[in-house]
Amino acid sequence: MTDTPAIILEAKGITKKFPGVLANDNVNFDLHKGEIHALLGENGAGKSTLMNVLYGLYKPDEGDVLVEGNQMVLNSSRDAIKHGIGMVHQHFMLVPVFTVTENIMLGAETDHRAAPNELPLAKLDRAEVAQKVRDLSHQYGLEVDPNAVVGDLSVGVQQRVEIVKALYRKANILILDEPTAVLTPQEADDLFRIMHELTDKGVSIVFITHKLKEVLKVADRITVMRAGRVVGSANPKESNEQKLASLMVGREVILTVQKKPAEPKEDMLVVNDLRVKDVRGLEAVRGVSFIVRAGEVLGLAGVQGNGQTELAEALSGLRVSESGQFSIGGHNLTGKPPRQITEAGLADIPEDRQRHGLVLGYTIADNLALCDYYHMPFSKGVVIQQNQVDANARKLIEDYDVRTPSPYIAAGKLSGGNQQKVIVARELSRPVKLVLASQPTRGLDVGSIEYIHKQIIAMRDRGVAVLLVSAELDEILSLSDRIAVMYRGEIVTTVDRKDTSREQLGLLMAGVHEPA
Amino acid sequence: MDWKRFGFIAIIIVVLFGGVVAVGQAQQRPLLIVTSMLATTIAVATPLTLGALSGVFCERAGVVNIGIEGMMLASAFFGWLAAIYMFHVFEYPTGISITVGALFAIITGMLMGLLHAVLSITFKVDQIIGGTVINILAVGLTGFLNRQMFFGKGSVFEGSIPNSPGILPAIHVPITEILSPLCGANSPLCIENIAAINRVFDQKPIALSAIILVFVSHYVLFNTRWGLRTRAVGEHPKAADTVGINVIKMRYANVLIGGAFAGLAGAYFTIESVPSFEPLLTNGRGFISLAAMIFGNWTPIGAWAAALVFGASSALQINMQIFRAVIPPHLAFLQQSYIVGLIPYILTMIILTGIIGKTTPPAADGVPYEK
Amino acid sequence: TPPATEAPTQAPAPTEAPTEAPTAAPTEPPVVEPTAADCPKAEVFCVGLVTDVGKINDKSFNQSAWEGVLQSQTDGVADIVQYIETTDAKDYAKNIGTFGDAGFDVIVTVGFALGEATVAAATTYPDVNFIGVDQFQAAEADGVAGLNFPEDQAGFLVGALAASMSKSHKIGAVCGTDVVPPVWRFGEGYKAGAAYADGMNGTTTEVFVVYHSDVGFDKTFTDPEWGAQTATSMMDNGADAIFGCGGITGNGAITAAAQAGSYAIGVDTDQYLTLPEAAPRMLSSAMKLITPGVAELIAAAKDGSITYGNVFGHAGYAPFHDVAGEVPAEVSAMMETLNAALLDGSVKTEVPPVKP
Amino acid sequence: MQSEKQTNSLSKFTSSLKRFIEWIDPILVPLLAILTSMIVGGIIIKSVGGDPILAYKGLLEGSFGSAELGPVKSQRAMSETAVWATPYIFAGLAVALAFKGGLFNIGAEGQLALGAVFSSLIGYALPGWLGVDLPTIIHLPLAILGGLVMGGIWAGIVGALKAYTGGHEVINTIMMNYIALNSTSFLLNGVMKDPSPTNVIARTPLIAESARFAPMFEGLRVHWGFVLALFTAVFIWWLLNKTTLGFEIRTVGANPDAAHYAGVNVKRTLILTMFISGALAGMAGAIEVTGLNYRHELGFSQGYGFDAIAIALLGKSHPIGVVLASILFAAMRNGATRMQFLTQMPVDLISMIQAFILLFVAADAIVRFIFHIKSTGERVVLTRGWGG
Ligand SMILES: Nc1ncnc2c1ncn2[C@@H]1O[C@H](COP(=O)(O)OP(=O)(O)OP(=O)(O)O)[C@@H](O)[C@H]1O
Ligand SMILES: Nc1ncnc2c1ncn2[C@@H]1O[C@H](COP(=O)(O)OP(=O)(O)OP(=O)(O)O)[C@@H](O)[C@H]1O
Ligand SMILES: [Mg+2]
Ligand SMILES: [Mg+2]
Repeated sequence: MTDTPAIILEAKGITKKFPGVLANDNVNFDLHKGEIHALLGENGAGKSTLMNVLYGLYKPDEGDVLVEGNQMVLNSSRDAIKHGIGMVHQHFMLVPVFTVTENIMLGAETDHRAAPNELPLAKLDRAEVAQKVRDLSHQYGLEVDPNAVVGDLSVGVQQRVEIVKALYRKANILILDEPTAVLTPQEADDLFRIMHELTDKGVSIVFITHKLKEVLKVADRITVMRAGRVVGSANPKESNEQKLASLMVGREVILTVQKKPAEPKEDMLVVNDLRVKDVRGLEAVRGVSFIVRAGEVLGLAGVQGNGQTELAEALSGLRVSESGQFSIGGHNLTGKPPRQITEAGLADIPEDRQRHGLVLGYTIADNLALCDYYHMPFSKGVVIQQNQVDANARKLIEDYDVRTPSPYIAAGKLSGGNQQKVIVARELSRPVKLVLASQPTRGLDVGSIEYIHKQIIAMRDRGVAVLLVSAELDEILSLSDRIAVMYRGEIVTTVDRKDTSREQLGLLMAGVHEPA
Repeated sequence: MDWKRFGFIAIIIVVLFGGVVAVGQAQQRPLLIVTSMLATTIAVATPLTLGALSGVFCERAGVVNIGIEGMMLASAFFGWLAAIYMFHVFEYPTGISITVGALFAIITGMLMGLLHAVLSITFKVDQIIGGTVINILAVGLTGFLNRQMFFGKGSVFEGSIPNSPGILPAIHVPITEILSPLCGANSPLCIENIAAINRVFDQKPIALSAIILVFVSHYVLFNTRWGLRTRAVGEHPKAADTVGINVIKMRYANVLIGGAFAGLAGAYFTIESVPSFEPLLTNGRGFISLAAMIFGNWTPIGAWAAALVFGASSALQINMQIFRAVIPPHLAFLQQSYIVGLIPYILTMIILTGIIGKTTPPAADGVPYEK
Repeated sequence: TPPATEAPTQAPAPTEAPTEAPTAAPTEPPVVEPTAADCPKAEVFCVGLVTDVGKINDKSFNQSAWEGVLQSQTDGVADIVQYIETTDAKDYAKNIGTFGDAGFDVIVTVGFALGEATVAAATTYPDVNFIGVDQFQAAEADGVAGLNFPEDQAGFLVGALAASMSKSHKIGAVCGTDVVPPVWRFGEGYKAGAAYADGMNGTTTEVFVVYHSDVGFDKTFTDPEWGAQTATSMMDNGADAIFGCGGITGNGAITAAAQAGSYAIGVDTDQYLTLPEAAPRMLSSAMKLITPGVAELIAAAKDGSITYGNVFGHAGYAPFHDVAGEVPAEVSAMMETLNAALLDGSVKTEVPPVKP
Repeated sequence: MQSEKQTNSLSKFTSSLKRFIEWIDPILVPLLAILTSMIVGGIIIKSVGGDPILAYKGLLEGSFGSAELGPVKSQRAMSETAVWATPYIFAGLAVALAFKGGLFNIGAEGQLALGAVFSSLIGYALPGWLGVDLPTIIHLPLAILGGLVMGGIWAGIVGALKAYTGGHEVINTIMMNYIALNSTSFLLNGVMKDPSPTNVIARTPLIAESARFAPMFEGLRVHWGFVLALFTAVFIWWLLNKTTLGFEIRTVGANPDAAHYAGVNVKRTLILTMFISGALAGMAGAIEVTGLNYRHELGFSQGYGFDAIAIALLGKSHPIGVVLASILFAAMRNGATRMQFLTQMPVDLISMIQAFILLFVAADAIVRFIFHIKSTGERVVLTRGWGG
């Protein structure tokens, strides 16, 4: 193309260091007026960092940011907002106990002040802001109830609130950091519609995602980052998934997992009409029944917040179920404490690795003994046998190729992927009957993902039952032998991997299919 | 608002008062007992209320403050010291000296608040440790200076503690003047009753301002831009940051405000209640304030209600001893101030068990903010 | 002011120290002032004071005792005077020992709590004279003079006074903890005195006595805020004369009473002088003449006339000062006779030395 | 070649130096904090016209003696320091252990008082109840056990409240303090008051000879309780670092969720941690009774519980650190008398210096800044707010 479209936002030579990490390394990036510019890159590539720089949250160590050609200093997001930049963060930036209105007005409040310079103690004008919110949501088809408390809203709606929040601040540049990560395909499509409405109204959008299909679908331009650098750009019309993937990782990636057909044996995990309440006391799992057989992988698909988390916590004993029961290898373990369930043969790769899986302050060695410290060989009687703990650590670090200088550094100092490897090593090295893997590869780069997927399949082939809980459709599809879809706390259907497709699952996850 | 909690508190206060009336009526007219107890309750609750408000502002902004005790103690001392200097050294009239004393108390509170802020916000010291440092420092500092200022070499007072210029006078609310005409000439009892009721409202300036401040604070926290931002910073600082609110500044500001409240509480002891300073004179009331804050679920009005419970139960203690003579034998144990003295502490623990609604602190309370 | 109040000071004291005592010291060649280091020397007379857990500026018995020591210095009796403040009960022995080792001639220990430690020290340091303020000697110990005061009499006097002056016929006393015998004697004496006055005046007076026993032991004497609240509450219940007996806690009550225009009654010393904020309404004080008592005993120790065992100091009541005008002649007359009667024993308070 | 060797040996040297720094860092910062505080204290003394050198000389002599004081007084000085250190070590360990378990025990004060009360009760009353004279081997351990159990239960209640209702231990221990102190006054003025006719004080009777520690040396007050304290410190270190229970306590302290996931019974561990903590505090009281005072009296052991917090922080919650910190605080408290005697400096000065020490230890960033030591990154975190 010969005509140079108006560049509305530009980053020149941005470099940003964090202790031990070069998050952005002389990055150049620009955004044209009214376009959707996709930013691709594996985890830790530096995408969010770059966006946080553009949004004034991080000060770059080097480089400049230009808005409509003129250079400017962004000391805080306040400045960015002033220049019409809005951002929807990867992790939502909403105060759960506030109402939608309060969240939207926060930092840009309107109150009954006579003059703007007087003390900010006048009463907030909630009504007026609420009205503005209604207008905006009509204008862009973003339905939100201004008076709802954010904590009670679904992630999809929360995301709308975030967008309205940006529009309320008259943003004409919108940064969306992994907005689709938590959405059903349908919700995602809805989002894409909104994005186009916005671009039609002259808003320019930076769109960050890991999902190559989406990129090819909505983006006008694509830029790819790796290890803090921009490694290339692509035109969606001329590119395809394979190309983008290789560009992202820097080598040929096998996007599919090789595995031979499963040889299922006896029923290992039997769940019968299980009901579980969530933190807020609402019933999150509503009478779920299913079976996982030895030697097969059952994939539990579903959008976050449909009860998978609670179900997994119930099965690992972290959460007590209201009613129903479940058994592993024939032992009824309903309502039993975690230790008893572990001893019955459960290997639990928890969803939240830093909250449940690890004690970040402990050494890798201690973390590797976290679940077995109390019996032989790690302790005789009440006395811990440190040498045994250390020996075990050295072996597992070797076997599971955990990248660490020594077994004695704190787990918190490891990168996400290596932290996950520590957990996988600990759990899979035990004699187990059932592996419960919740979001096992979340936040990991492709290398780590490949490795962990291999481990899971290996367990399956050794005749262990595997229950894989994941929000990543691709992960479910590539690992599972059978797939159960969870929606609103119930299992909508259980299908054989062979008899289903991405699209069908997407619909099921979205709840289309159930008698209205 | 949390009616269950307030109902519970109301019941407790009624019971405490009822108990004393039941015992004391043999010796005193119930109305007089009640008004007297009310007056005591309000007065005793004053420093607790202000202390609790101090906690509310700090913790709503996400900074745990167990240093209230130390802040109060230091403020009580320096306020008193300033008053004495103004009066004796610079020879200002009483009124000015006292007022300056009160101001100094508040400033001292803010300085202690500043210290807490620097420790816990800037240096990210564990906030409980920061508070402990403040408490210990205050004891040492006041004890040392209390001696040095008067008995030290070259002290302007040559080894004697001069008299403080005095204390704030009670403000008379002219209820009697207004209402007594309604009684008609021939009913002295009626006038006496009105006077008794009037007595409840004749409080001293800090006591009255404490009550006003409770409602002002409540309004500010829940209905103004300042309050919205303060609470945002205490609930989800990163979210506040992303909309351009300076988390650090907000926290500093609120901890300073908290310090000012603690300072006013300190002023109550030496500028309003009694015109003398004693080492450790706060006697752990700072910690009770903390309990009141939690008891009141981090809301100013709730904290005030809680403080009133503590006030009421010490009113009970005092009156039970006053009416000792007429306590019926089967209630003799009530004379044991040791036993009566336990009531507020046990109540607090009951509240903390969450039987009367769970208390929920701000989500980011006690968590230093890392970008 | 009524002559009665002279009684304390003109009372027979342990024989006066000879005025030439100071100069009696052998011709001193050293031009330098003697320091604590010189105490072992015979010609340097050193007096040390050990406080109870508390400070020498407590406006109460520690301070009064220390002023007695200072007075002995100004009288030229003592060359060196020093104090050690106790911060913890376990240091009693050590603090006393510090003076003993330094060769001090007289060691004043203040408060009943130091009683046992003092007696013990007397055996360790046989040639030191010990003065135990408020230390009742159950058995006479060699080297220890326990300086005690009839607090019940002091309380009795002001109790009678308060009862006679009260218009509402309701009076109050706000005291420290009754765990401490002198405090208890003040309180009970106050009641007895009021009853006695009722007998004389044919009135019936309600007496509220409240002890502050519901806090940590160290707090009971140092809680002015509580004292003020209690006094206020008593006045709300009609009391128009408040006796504050118990260190700082009492001071709180006294000030509150005076602020409210009721009669305030002090304790230990003439608090008209130590609590000016209460002075305008200060009716009187139940006095324990600690300062002269200590000074006299020190002098006696120097000239060897000191007697061991229990030495009784004097109780009295302070002048009416500013409110003298309000005190009817017959009342002040009654007080004088009553004071005399207590001194010669013709009237007894009937208050046992310790709480039964 | 040559230069290579040099650089090489140089780098070896620097690296070993770095390792050394890292190794002593945990001790280094507190030491510098103490130094800094002493300097600040000296400045204050000077500013009020005192003589810092003489004051610190007094402090040192008073706590550890000196040649010019002579052997007898020096021994007595050291003995008294040990006497002071004994309850500090126990109480300090109590707070430190709770810290390790993620709990803040402000209640050592009350647990200590009740421990003393019940230890003396067993000390004076038990033989009477049983109608037999007990031998020391039985009576003394029982007396200590009494205090231990009582303190443990008192704190255990708070632990249980936290485990089952989430009621925050800071407030609850404070409340339990008041309750404990009131109850103590109540008992010592009532049923437990020493009935002997000459007694006027709220105190228990003397405990039986058979319930007393023997003094370690004739004529000195230091008793075997001090040695017991040292052993206890070692035991607690072993418990925390070498046993499964210790692992559980630390894990719950570091990350309760992970502990739960790892199969640790979190509730039980919370309660147990508080119990052990309270038991240690109770022992502090019991040892004061059986080793030093032979009775409990109102006004004994004021404020140890609060000093213990400072001590635990100063000792970085490490048992050995606690011992060192206790001896430091003991020395300061004990030496204060002589400092006062020599300079007439008010004792409050000590509290102030101690406050500064704590300040600089807590905000080690300040000290690191002053002395240009780079941070090791780890930061003590005791509380995640009031969440409980
Ligand atoms: N505040 C921080 N402090 C230290 N390191 C950080 C910080 N934020 C990010 N990093 C590191 O910088 C690198 C880039 O992080 P960034 O979040 O930008 O990656 P990303 O491309 O957004 O990855 P993801 O797809 O997971 O969001 C990563 O190694 C990350 O761990
Ligand atoms: N918020 C943060 N604060 C401090 N350091 C961080 C933060 N996030 C990440 N890091 C550090 O940055 C480095 C990279 O972290 P990150 O989790 O992004 O690794 P990664 O790029 O995702 O690689 P992996 O595939 O192993 O997850 C690690 O050393 C990690 O400790
Ligand atoms: Mg990552
Ligand atoms: Mg990101």
